[in-house]
Amino acid sequence: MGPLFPNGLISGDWNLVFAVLIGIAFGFLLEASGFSSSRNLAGVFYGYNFVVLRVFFTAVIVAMVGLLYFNYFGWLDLSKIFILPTFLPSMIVGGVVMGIGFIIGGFCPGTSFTAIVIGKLDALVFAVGLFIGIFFFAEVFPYIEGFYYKGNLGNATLTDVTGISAPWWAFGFTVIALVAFWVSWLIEKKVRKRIKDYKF
Amino acid sequence: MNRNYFLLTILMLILAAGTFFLKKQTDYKQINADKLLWEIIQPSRFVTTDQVARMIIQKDPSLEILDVRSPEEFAKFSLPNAINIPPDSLMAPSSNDYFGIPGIKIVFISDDGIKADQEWVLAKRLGFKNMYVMKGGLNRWIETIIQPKEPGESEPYTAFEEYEFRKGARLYFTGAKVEKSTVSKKVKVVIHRKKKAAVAAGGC
Amino acid sequence: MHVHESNPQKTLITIILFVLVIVIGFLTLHRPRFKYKLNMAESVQMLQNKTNCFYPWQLPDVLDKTHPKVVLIDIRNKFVFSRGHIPGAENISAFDLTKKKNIRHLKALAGKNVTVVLYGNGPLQANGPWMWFRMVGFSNVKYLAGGYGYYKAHKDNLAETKNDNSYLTGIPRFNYAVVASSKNVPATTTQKMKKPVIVRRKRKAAVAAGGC
Amino acid sequence: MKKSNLNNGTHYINPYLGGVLMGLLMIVTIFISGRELGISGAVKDTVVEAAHIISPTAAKAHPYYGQYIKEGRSPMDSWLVFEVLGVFIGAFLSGIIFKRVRKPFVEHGPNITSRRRLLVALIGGILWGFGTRLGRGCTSGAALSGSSTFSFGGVMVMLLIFASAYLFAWLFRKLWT
Repeated sequence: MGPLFPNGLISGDWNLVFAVLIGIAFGFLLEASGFSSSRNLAGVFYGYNFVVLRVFFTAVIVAMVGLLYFNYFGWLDLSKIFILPTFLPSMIVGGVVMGIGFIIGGFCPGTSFTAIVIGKLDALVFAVGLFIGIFFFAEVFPYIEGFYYKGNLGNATLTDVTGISAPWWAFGFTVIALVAFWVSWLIEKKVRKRIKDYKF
Repeated sequence: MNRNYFLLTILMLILAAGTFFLKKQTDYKQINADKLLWEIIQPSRFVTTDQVARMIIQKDPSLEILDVRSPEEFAKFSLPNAINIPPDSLMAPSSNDYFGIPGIKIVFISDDGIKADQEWVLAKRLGFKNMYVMKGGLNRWIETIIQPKEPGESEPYTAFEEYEFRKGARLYFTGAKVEKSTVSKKVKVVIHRKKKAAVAAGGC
Repeated sequence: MHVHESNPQKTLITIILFVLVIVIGFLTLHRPRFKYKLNMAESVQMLQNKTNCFYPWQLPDVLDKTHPKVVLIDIRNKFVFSRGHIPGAENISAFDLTKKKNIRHLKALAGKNVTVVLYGNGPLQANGPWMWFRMVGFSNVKYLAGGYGYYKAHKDNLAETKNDNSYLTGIPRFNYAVVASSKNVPATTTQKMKKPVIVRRKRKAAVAAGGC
Repeated sequence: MKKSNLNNGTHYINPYLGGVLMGLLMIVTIFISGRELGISGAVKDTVVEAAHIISPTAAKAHPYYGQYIKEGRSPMDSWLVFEVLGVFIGAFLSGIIFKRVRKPFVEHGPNITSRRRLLVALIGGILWGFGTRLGRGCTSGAALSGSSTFSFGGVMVMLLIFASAYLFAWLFRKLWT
């Protein structure tokens, strides 16, 4: 049955309508979970607020497990969905740069947008920086083009690269995430005693 | 510490462990065997040479002819804009681009329709839609379109109409009196490659 | 108060709903009656096999009942069947092939190592069902080359058709490129076109390349 | 119960509820569109559009912009742009419901000034903009959606973002604590 759009069950226009609706739900969830505050987000790296870890990993494990079931039921054809391509060197550098950006800026692109609409100026400045960053990237692109396309593994899945089947990955992620949830609780309890201006 | 968190943890673990019991998917996505037979016995999956000729003449943009003969034979003669996909290359990823394009009718042709029919069944098994088989294949194409027989006196009026059409079609396809380039010369092949965007587009 | 000390009721409800959806998925999971025994590559391979078909010249043995290990099955509908069929053939219309009763019958025949020969009107009709049976694991199923039409035309001299090739498939009967070129087609559409048609039959040697 | 999730005086939903719903939302997204959530792609589309408006010929010839400009179709006419539009609406709805929409203000850690916060936010934004293009996506597009669909690159980017942020966290601790 699914995915509906690649299978031609809904038109491109409806796909865009659903894009808006999905975006609304996504924005709502991000904001309601507390991702609109850079202090909440940065908290994960200083141990006083693990909301990012909780939301993020819960979402990943639910989606991973759900996709496997849906694929099995024939509701969703996993071979037809978009798999993020892998370009080893550029993605490694990209990940590191994004990590530094995260700890300095306190937002990631999606969360900054949710923070803008509730009136945070730092998020607005962050978003401006985002545009500048991409513009800057495009300007230097001719010089790093070779690097950008290097190490292309194609739309590689974890199974393609490691040979370990998807259920193992889903189960592994679930166990790691659940352990992380419990451990983060203990860390939070300790660290929060030291922080005063921030209400939990 | 709330007890419900233990419950959630256990539920999630069970759900994740449950994925181990899902049977492995085959390499190719295939339709159910029951459904395949049902599709096979539909007579509507056959088209006649006249229908194909009419679509080619009208330059029907939704028509895509897939020739399943060997590349050598294909090089010698083919219908206008036909694409060559022998059975063994059916499952090559490159051929898959031709299938499953919305709004495109695929017509399989071979020498006599049998090979085309077999490839139709294989492609159908892979779940592709909008596919037809030209009944009688190229042999009947020659018999009906290129060398049509005049109907006898006693035959119904429609037979004569058909004959008239075939005579016209013959001129069109052999280029006897119309422009030179139709069949013998390589016609510019319009390839409807599936837009990859539909499936693979994405990324942040 | 920490989030782990509050009651995650809504989360629990959502997860339980999710589990319910999965349970519904399991309940509604359609279990197909037939499973492919040949994968795609094997199916393509199978088509190359020369012994896939049953030749008309093999028919007399069957008709004489000297060859009891062959059962003919007419897959045309009842009406057409009643108007004429190969003697001794059973009639299972293509639409009824997968009925439980018929599958049981076919399975029994497969168990007894009986060759089942499907035939339809022309060569094309039985081709699809035959392929399907092969793919779901009935390796004893063949199809009659040429179909009923060929049998009817050569009813009286079946044994002699061994040297005929007109029931073989996958053979170009014309040299397309030559026949379809403008030279060999009368330019005018007058009565002149009644001149004898040059049918370039391929040589016997080349014919052997065609499948059954 | 009401007090439980109070954070800086406002009420957030249980993070696990948010996570489960977000996971289900991703499944729904994949079910409908066959693709995943993402944010930075939309920003890129906007930048491409801007470049295209400013100088169509130069943008088309540009090795990076050029690959996203197609005849007769605006780069902004993309799934992600519409999705991001929805993100704004959704976040605003949530902000209203939970009474978090305020007059513009700057949120910052206790040990830095607003101006400093704005400066580091800008630098962070630039780093993100650059990083997302190299990493083929941001936290939502590459890390969250990528890992959910078992993409090798997605998991790699996710781990690297968190690893490098933890690595540099000590250096920038003044900003946040």
